[in-house]
Amino acid sequence: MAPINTLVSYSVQSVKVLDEDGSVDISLMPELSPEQLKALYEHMVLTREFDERMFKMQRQGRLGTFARVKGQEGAHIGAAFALRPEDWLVPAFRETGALLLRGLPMQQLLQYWSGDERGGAFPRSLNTLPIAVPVGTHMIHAVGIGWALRYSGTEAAVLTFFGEGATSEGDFSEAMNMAGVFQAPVVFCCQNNQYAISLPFTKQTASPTVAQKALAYGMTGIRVDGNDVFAVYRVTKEALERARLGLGPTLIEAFTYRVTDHTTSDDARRYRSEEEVEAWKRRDPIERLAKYLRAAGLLDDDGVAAVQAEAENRVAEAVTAFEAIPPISPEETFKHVFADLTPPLAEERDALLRRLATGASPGATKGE
Amino acid sequence: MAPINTLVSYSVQSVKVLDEDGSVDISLMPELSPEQLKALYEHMVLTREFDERMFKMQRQGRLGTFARVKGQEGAHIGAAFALRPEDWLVPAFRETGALLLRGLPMQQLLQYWSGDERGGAFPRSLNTLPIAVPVGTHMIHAVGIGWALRYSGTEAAVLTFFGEGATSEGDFSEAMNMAGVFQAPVVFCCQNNQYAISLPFTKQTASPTVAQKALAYGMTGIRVDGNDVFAVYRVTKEALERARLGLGPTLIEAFTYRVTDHTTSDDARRYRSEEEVEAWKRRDPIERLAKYLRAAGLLDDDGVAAVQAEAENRVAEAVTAFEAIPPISPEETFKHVFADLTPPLAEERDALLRRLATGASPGATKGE
Amino acid sequence: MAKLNMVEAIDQALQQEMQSDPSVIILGEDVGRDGGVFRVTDGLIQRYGEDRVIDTPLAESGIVGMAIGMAIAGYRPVAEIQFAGFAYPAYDQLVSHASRMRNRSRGGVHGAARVRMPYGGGIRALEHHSESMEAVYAHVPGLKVVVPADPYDAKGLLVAAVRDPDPVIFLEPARIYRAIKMEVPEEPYVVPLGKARVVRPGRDVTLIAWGAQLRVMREAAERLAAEAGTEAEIVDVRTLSPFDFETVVESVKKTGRAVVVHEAPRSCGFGAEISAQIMERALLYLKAPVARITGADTIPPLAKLEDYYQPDAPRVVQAVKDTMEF
Amino acid sequence: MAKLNMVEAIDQALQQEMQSDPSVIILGEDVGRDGGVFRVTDGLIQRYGEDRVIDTPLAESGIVGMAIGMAIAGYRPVAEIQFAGFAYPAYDQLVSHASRMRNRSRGGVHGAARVRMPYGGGIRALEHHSESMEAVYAHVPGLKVVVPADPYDAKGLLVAAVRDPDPVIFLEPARIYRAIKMEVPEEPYVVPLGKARVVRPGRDVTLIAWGAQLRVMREAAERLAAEAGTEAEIVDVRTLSPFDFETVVESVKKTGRAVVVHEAPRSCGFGAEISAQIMERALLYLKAPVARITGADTIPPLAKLEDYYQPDAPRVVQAVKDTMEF
Ligand SMILES: Cc1ncc(C[n+]2csc(CCOP(=O)(O)OP(=O)(O)O)c2C)c(N)n1
Ligand SMILES: Cc1ncc(C[n+]2csc(CCOP(=O)(O)OP(=O)(O)O)c2C)c(N)n1
Ligand SMILES: [Mg+2]
Ligand SMILES: [Mg+2]
Repeated sequence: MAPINTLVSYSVQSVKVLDEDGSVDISLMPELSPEQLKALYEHMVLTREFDERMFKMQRQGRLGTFARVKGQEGAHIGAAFALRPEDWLVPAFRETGALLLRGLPMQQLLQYWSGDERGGAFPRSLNTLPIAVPVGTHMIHAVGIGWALRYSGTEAAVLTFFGEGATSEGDFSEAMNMAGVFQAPVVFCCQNNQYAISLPFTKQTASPTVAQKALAYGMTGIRVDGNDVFAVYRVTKEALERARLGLGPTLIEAFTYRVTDHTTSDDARRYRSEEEVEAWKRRDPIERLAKYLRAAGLLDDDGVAAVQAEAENRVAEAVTAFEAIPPISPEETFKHVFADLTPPLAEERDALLRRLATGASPGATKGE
Repeated sequence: MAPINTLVSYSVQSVKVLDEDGSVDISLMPELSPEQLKALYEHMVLTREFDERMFKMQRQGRLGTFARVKGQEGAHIGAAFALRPEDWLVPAFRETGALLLRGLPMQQLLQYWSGDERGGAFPRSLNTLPIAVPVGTHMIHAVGIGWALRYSGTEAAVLTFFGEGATSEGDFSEAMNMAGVFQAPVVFCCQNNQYAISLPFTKQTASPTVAQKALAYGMTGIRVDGNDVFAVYRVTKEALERARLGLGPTLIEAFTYRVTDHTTSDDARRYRSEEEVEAWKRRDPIERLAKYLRAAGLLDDDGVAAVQAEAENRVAEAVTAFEAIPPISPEETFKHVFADLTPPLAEERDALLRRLATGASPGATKGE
Repeated sequence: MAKLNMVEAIDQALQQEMQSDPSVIILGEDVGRDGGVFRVTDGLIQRYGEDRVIDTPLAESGIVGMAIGMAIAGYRPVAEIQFAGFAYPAYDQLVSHASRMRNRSRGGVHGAARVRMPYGGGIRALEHHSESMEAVYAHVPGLKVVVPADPYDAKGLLVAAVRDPDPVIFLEPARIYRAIKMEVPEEPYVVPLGKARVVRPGRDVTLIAWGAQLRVMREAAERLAAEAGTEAEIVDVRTLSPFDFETVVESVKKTGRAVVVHEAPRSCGFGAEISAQIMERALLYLKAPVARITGADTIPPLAKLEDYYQPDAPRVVQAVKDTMEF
Repeated sequence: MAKLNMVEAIDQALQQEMQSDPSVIILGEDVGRDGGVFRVTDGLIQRYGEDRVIDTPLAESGIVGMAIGMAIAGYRPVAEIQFAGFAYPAYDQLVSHASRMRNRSRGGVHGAARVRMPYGGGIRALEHHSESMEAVYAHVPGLKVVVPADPYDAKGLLVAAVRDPDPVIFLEPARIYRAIKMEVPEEPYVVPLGKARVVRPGRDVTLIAWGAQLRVMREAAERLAAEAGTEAEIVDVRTLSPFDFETVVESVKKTGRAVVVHEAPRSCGFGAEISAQIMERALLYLKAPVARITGADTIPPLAKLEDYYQPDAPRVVQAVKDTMEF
């Protein structure tokens, strides 16, 4: 008789490859060619530049509310860099860099954030779902897609992103549990940026890590330094490979920080100190990668300037392309409610078109 | 630099006090007076007798569908035995023994399962919520009550029951997480009877235990042999004490087995073998306790017969009392929708009463 | 032709669609080994295996969410929610995703989960097992809502729903799962979504209903004919969304009177929509206000009082008489 | 008297109720330190501390469920859902528990969670931030549903809701959170639940609306008076459940014409219920069918097309003219 019996034991690991001074742990360094290394860097710079530009455009009233990714480039770009074209990406709303990496045209993202639904028409070939605004609700779609990949014998996996706040939603738990039960080829990547709007991670859950939440579902969980693009890439790549081989899902916690406001509607000074933000700015993922690249002889001052200039060019082109998009027509609202317009909807649409034909234009209420 | 770093380590324990042959581990045996021991036994026998009688009544058409508890008496009675009157009980639907232990009159439970809502009027003094049919949704109420106890400085705790199937519902996760964050004095007691209707535990979750689900919420989780009433009592008592002292919530997994059909509407032969059921019947919690009591000189053949006879008497009395309850009046439907009858509801009620006054009686559709 | 009840007709529809279309997948609680708590999916796992008839964990939001993911990946998932009263945890997935995925992606992907659930009262069940909340689905743009009233329609409408490219809430009136047996063609056939039907012609008043209430209507119509010589035309709505206002309005224009019947709570039930549309489209034809016979705005009562809540033939007959005398 | 906008009026109501009643507890996402994303709970945590103004984890079902538990334990929880579009995960707790706890326990305990949420469009927000799904609450027996249309009512109705013994869904039209400033008495006062009000008397037609649409109504009424000499009576419904049919019907009996306006999808919106009730209670007074001006049965569009979806004064004016000429 063994009255007190240890049934199972677990521990949660954290991984770091790239130090803040740019040096790496060789034993853990993932295989990356010089071209890949440069591509990573270029992409992170492009994403930051795009993010900055979007912010300016938002302040000018040319875009609506959106969520910046500054400081989180290491986390979501590092993870998405491990994707293959046949894999799927199921994003939340704070993965601009991952979306661009998948091949989404920048102007389309501008269009989306400007409040034009046509921006949501992500090319089907990208295997990338549209942005999901309701927190925590989309990861279960990744499980459904993962189930389908597995059932059809496709050697591909699904990567889904979400914040640490999302882990408090019931849907997170249901998705994790079902992924475990069905051994779905899904990699759950939590960008733990330590805030859900104003709520700090310590108040989001009594669990000291997000990674250990995997244990509730018989899944592997691991934490990586999210500002260490090599660690994130390495861990995600391995997890995706395991998934593709049918070895089941993984939860990755990329521990990072949101150095900007939550969205352009937020004012983070209401709930956290400048010092805290400044300390995290010093752990910038792009700077860290640049240090490594310089030490490896892959980057110098000219290179930095060239990459920056190229990023600015590409963003400028995208803005021009965005501005050339003709305005959306009111009929668009009716187009994709169903595959085919139903008779009641046709009636409603026709009524709108008749109103517009008489010259009526929608009038906001006076004094707004 | 510590590239791969163990952040946290956990293990899940299981506890057993009372062996299948009735011998106990003295070092773990909880303090229980002879009176308490006998009360435990009597209560388990009463519950079983009541369960059997309800089953017969259901088959006779005198009760509607209900969920039997046979074989699970050790789990939920052992846990509820650790409650104090000032504590709260938040049940699911498979805790008949716990409800009776709280002092709920048996005839009221019969009334409830017969389809008469007045049976839900659990005396307020019992600090016991009505039966919750939607799986997994009630544990969060325990957290709200627990929050209130803690906020008001009441030294009391909440015990909530649910099945292992319930742990797959998102609400379970939200409740556990919030209990952790608010350090609510709640003991989550999962009767893992290994089936959720037809789904075996192994397909409910990839987690090897329910207990380890606590780790996702920074909570303590522990498994006990649910057919070992001493172990369940001991662990629950300690958890309730910790909760009352403000030391936070606990998840207890009482590992047991549902030896009957899921409910009276179910046919368990469709999804599991007779052998499996028979094997578990041999681990009966009442038998096990009886062996211990006999060995301790607290019970003999006469005692067994007397306890059984007393249980039969009490159940018979309750059935008589139940049958004397006058039929429920149609007005009852309108009584407790809101604290006060609203004008629209008054109108609807009056229309019904007018119809009934003209002699109309509700007619089922022909041929049903 | 074989005589089938609704359970058998649905089972057959599912079996045949699975047979002809390998992308059809069943998922839900107890749908596999157990064949569903009402046995609606009986035998399917034996034929199509655990991968196509999936016993899921107990998580309604997860079931619908997974179905959405499957639909995105090109499958035709048919999810079962064990009872309509347990579908609310999945309401968010239905409203926020199933109904919108197509719109959000401008047709790139869609969330066409077909969600079957037994619904409605009259089965003497526990709390939450007698819900009739069709209106909270019918109000959601992007969802189709279908309610069959007999085995023939159940098969044909379900075949249509499985083949439909949009998410469908398929509400099966539990009360008549086994109450009606009728001839159901062996081969698969489609009863198109979005089309109501006149199930009994009549000149004096239009009775409008769906699901289990159709039986109540028929009984009421017979009584009315016998007792008062009133000939009621009965319209089975069949699809609440998209709603076939033409069939309904045409009938009311002919009869000039209408009684809508549903067991859902009265306020904001689908009967209100029908009543409003009749006024909008046919006010000048109306000889009396459109009457609604409905459940009360109360929690659906438990078994003992259920019959007082459910509409029944005498109530409908009385309502028609009042309408005739208006 | 101070001039307050709706955000300030609600904040004041909460502050005063917390002051006078220690059982009032605020909980929700970002309601504490951040003062709510719309600043509706600004300053409350500083006054009443973290225990009474609770920043919760990101879990709507949990928030409402916890509030139900608090209500059971004797507190008066006022939960905030950040946007109505994120309330669906809590729909199950609202339907299955908040609305039923009293009935289930025969009055022993109750689940009187007061749930505030900003709702409605017109704020150029992201997807899911412009929802007007009041009907899916109004259809649920046991829930009260309240929508204030100006700062004065917002304060008085919220005070009433906090003091009410039943669960209340309190929908705050985000569009007019800061658009209207008006004199609001400093001292607490109650605007009773379940009472509509006539905000503009008129003889020719009754305009019926709630929330942000009241402003649209006023503008339409002014234009109608100026352009056509048509005097519209405006009824602010204020409480959808329980619905004050008397005030509405009395007005329509006087005017003989009615236009109901809401931005929610048309099908099965609350306008249908109002329209149906007017017919049932006042058909013989009607000179024209009750018209509905509503949002379309589409996914609420993003910012660029929002104005085409929202009802506006020209649409209402046209509807009234059509009604007058019927
Ligand atoms: C279901 C739901 N509730 C609330 C919101 C409002 N909201 C948007 S983002 C956010 C915080 C998300 O935090 P986290 O998951 O950590 O992601 P992050 O924003 O930090 O990337 C909240 C509360 C929402 N979008 N969806
Ligand atoms: C939300 C919800 N979904 C489905 C059901 C139907 N149902 C009733 S009990 C049950 C299984 C519950 O399993 P478990 O939690 O293990 O408890 P047990 O019945 O084994 O005690 C199911 C699926 C329900 N009552 N509530
Ligand atoms: Mg975050
Ligand atoms: Mg179980």
